[in-house]
Amino acid sequence: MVQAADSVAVRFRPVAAGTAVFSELCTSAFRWMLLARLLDEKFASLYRAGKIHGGVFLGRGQEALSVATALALRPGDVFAPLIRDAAGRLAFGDTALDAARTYLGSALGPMRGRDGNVHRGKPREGLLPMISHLGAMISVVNGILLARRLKGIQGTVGAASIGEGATSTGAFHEALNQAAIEKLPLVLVVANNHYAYSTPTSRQFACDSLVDKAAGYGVAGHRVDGTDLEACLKTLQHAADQARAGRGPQLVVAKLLRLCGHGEHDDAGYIDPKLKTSPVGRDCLKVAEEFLLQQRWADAATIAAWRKEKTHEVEEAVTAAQREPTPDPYEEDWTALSSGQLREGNE
Amino acid sequence: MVQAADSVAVRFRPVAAGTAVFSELCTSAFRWMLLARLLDEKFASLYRAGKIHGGVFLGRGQEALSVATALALRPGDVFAPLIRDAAGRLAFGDTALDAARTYLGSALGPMRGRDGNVHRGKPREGLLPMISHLGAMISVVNGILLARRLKGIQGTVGAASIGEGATSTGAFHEALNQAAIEKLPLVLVVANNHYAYSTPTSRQFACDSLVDKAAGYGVAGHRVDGTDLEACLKTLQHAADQARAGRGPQLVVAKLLRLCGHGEHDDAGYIDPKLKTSPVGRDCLKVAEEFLLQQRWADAATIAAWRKEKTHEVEEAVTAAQREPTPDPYEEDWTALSSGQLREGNE
Amino acid sequence: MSLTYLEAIREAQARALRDDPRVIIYGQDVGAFGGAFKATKNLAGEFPGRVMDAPISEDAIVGAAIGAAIEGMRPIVEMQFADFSTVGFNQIVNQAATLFWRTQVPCPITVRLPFGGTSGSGPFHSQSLETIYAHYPGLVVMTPATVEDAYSMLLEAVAIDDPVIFCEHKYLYYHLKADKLPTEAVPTGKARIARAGRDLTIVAYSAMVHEALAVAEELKTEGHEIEVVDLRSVKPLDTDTVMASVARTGRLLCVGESWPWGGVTAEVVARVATEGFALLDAPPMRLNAKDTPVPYHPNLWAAHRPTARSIAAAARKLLRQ
Amino acid sequence: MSLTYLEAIREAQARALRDDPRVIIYGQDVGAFGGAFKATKNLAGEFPGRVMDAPISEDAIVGAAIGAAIEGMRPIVEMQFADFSTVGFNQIVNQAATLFWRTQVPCPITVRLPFGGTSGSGPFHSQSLETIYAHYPGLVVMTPATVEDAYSMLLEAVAIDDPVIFCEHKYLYYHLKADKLPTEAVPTGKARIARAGRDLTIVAYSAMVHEALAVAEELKTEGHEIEVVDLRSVKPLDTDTVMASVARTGRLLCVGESWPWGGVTAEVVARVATEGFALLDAPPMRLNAKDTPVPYHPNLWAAHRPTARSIAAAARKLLRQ
Ligand SMILES: Cc1ncc(C[n+]2csc(CCOP(=O)(O)OP(=O)(O)O)c2C)c(N)n1
Ligand SMILES: Cc1ncc(C[n+]2csc(CCOP(=O)(O)OP(=O)(O)O)c2C)c(N)n1
Ligand SMILES: [Mg+2]
Ligand SMILES: [Mg+2]
Repeated sequence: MVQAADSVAVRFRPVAAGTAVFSELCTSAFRWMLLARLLDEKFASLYRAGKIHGGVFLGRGQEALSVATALALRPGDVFAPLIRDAAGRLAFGDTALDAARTYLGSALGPMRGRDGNVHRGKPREGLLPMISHLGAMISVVNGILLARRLKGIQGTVGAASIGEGATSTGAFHEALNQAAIEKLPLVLVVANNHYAYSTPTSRQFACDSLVDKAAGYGVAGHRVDGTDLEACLKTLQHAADQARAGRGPQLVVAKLLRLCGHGEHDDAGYIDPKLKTSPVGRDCLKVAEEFLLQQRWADAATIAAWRKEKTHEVEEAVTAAQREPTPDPYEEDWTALSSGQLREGNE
Repeated sequence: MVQAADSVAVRFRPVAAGTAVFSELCTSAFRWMLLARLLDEKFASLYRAGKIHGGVFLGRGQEALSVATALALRPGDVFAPLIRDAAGRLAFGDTALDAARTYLGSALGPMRGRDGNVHRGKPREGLLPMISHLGAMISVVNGILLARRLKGIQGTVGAASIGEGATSTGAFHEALNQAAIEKLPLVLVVANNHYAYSTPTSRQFACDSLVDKAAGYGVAGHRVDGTDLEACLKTLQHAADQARAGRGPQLVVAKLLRLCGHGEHDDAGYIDPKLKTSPVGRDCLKVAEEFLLQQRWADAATIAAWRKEKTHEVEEAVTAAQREPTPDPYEEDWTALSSGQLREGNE
Repeated sequence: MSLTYLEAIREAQARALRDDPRVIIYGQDVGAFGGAFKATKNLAGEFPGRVMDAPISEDAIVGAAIGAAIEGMRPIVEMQFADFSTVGFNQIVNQAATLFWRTQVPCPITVRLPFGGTSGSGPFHSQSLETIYAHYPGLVVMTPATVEDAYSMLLEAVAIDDPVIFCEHKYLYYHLKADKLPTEAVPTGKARIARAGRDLTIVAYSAMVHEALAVAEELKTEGHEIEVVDLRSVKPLDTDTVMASVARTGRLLCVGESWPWGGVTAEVVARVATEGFALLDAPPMRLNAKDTPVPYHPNLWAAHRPTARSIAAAARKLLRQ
Repeated sequence: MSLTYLEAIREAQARALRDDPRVIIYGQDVGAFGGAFKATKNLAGEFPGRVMDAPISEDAIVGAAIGAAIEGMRPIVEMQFADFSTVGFNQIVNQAATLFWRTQVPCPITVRLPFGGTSGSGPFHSQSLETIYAHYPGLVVMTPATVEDAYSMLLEAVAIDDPVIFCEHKYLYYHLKADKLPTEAVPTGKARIARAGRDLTIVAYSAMVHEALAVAEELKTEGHEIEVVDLRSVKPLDTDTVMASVARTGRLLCVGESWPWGGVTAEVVARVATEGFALLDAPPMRLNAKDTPVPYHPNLWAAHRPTARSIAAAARKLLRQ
């Protein structure tokens, strides 16, 4: 067993524990979804108003799956979100303020104006900052899990999100295979939203279901209706439990639809209207709301109050971020190296 | 349908047709195997004598699978062999002379001393010259098959060889998925010889059998005993027929053992002795010889005569190659570009 | 009629598809959608079966293009952003670039790289990668700076028997316009005097040509005649034209948008210093982006890459020497 | 006791594993087998669980190393040959190299690249890739030329908080020997005067240092005092030491084994030309490999890369100017 000199893996904010009563988990999940949706909508409106530099990428329609992934995790776990993971990020411990700071380029945000939109993260706190190259984060999660094992830390789970399009990358394949060989507690969540940008699944893969891939890697496979919060919470919880119990990587494949463009510049005119009216086209937030009402875990007034509260939270975050300083090129430390003595002045 | 200006795909030497009587196919296959084995042994002895620059990589123990792959192909088909494919290359139309020229660096060989050992090929004749990066040849085969389809050429099959270790590459994954999406007539032959250099399969993959991967790509899977020529011929013929009939990519997984080092510099001390004495450790050449004898398709005298004939062929090829000029740096055209007008003199 | 740099790229592809049945296009979202930047708009409809959507598999995309080229086709690959070509890198530099040298069979593929910085795009959608491709033998690396060159050089890229890395600058996509498409062009491998002058040579390529031209205009008011050389392709690099210009002006400033270590500016300055030392009346100068990833925020981005302002400052300094 | 360059690399890893529990090694065949070149011989046995065989997955190998580094480890990755790092390229240049800049969390990984030409190895087992890595911000690129540096710089590479590309030359593996391991070393980023002289500076790195030293020895008999600067690391590049040497000699010849376009020689010559123009008594010169893949045949290989012979010819020419 290896003892690392500095132990770094302390989660910065606890999420709802996996042991919570299911009703509480559901309502908590719903509230994160609501916050994510409202935050996304705010970014979209800022984008339309020309207030955001660069693109805006939303998780509309994917909040249930995303939040379920994060809520299956515990303090100390690791999460590598992707572009549609507004809800999961928040539930994992990211803040609306840091989201707003990153989109608005605040010098006080975690990326300090260096990186934008969905590329934020705090690696030391288990929240990995995605690079854009699809598939590239999964092996990084593997490395953290491997290191934990070497350090004798037990019970960590690492989750990584990916779209169905990214299953075509070599990086996805190498990483899932690596996790399988090492029997790592990786939960790899594939959101099959039927499109990769404009590309339909028929141009992306030829297997019946992406879950058919699991056997080829020797990992467990799970499928879930990504529009159904209840199903997502249960499936992800189960997958995380299995991983935590030492049963190796878990491949979770969810079916759903992105209810927005690839980015806010895209009207998504290519989406098959039939899909929109089919069950995968349901809005998971509405489905979750109806479920809560039906279960009587919340009434309409409560939900309205939550909405108001979250709207307020979003407004506050954005207002605060907008008041913050933007980065100053003259103050900027123009180096990519951490070792001061190795910096060159060359331009 | 696209008409390409220059049609290039003419095979340079016909192989035994798929329709031959099976006994003829078997004896023909055996003779290629014998030639390959003797040629390999000659290279090994030249290597030990210090007559070869660089490494020597043999196909010992893998001749049955390799030759079966090539013999399932027809004139006009495409073959991307790898390092263990001495037998398949020869059966496909490569010559012992070109093999010797490449190993010995003759200026008259297909690689003109620029590339060596197993890296030879003649792309215009359907024999692809491997680059070393594992997995990289498969998508090139796909591209040829795609182009054939665009040109309206029907009935082409493309075969690519790969070791079990190379199934861990992103290139393998992307290419097999691409072939599946395009439903290309690709026969992808995985020689699971239980080691990638020194690395055992337990450090390479975690699925039960590599054939389990087929479903995850939506392609047909076949398994075969790679030490059994009869089984190899039948399985590969079947796979090629299926591909040719438009049933998409065929993944063939063979079990066998490499009966030599990774290269001739390697004593393969890491190979589990139990594997050597197990059925996968059988020498396919001996198995094939016994099969021929038992079927009475050849008698011992005939086989001895073949051996003599092939030994002679090998000696002639090597002697000829050794007499040929080596490349002359002063005559060498030091450019990597084909467009004369774009060459720079810069050094 | 007025055409943007982006539209010229679309038109060149339309013409290549029309004129040559061997041409195909392969890349993510290039089909019915017309590409992330609409560089292949309507082409899938106009040329059925020849403009194909690819999976997110850059390695296999390039590999398949190479195979198709071996089979006599003329594939154009669109990378969604130049930055993503790093996952198709191996096939480009080790398979495409070595094929002719190894086998005498040419590999006429064109890899289109939408590259370069735009405000707000950040470290993974802004990279300038001409340097890493130009370093490898066997590749032609084009960096058109004008609408006309975007059009005619892309046609040349498709016609050339060697693999071409076609670096098309995203900043120029909408910023540049021309009245009509050219009917003839300077051959590939030849640089262009974008503006004649006698006091100082600024060597640039792609988007930086326009910054350099703005500087020339500005410094004219200060009484200086700046010559601007547009390299057009960085490999081959037209040393002759650069040298002839430096022979006229005696002063060299080379500007590139990529990172400072070992890029085009190093190569140009090194060539002039080694082969044209006596032509120089003052030390040559170079200006590159800063040695960090490309920042997202406009404030930082504007300071990261060379601009007319920083180029003018360098030019003034050099003119004083 | 006598140690080869290769053994020094093995010893440095053994010591790093011994001294620092955070160090792990990951790569193909590095475990029980001890690596393709035996650079990790016996280490898996001596440090159970910390020297791990990897699948043939260069992308995931580097990715996992980055993850382990985030978690506080100090991973050493062995690429079986530098040439294969092109399939792990993206993780190196876009994930490892950007991590600190983006997040302030350092990424202390060491990627060992057995690189450079040896006779008979051919285009895919001979490449010199320092240029493509040095071009990217966020990486340190080491190129040790001696047994002592192979040892001490590898230890430094592991200790440094930034990702290090450790280019270890396969030709030097067995050709170089030293009596003992060093107990101290010049800091990273500092070049070394490998031989003092006053007539001409040859700047080189890695295997080319020894060709340059042979030339210095040879030209001594002709009455010339050649100074040889060993860069040690090409990024950071110690311009100060180079400049000081050129100030002494007035003449610069820079030699590299990689391809001619935009490599170390371009960067060194460009820096000297721009910052030390007045120091030069003659035009600087550069010598690189030829602009083709590395040929397999010894006849061609010997003509492809610079050798003492071609360097001596260049040096004589320069001394006459
Ligand atoms: C390696 C790589 N190639 C291309 C891209 C450009 N790109 C960004 S998102 C995207 C589509 C992703 O589709 P999918 O994985 O299904 O995720 P979704 O957007 O549907 O959530 C593409 C092609 C990229 N980011 N990385
Ligand atoms: C991408 C890549 N990484 C590493 C290597 C080095 N290498 C050459 S052969 C080999 C082992 C191959 O094993 P396998 O695929 O099982 O084929 P086998 O040698 O057993 O026939 C390795 C690791 C390589 N050629 N390409
Ligand atoms: Mg998708
Ligand atoms: Mg194997």
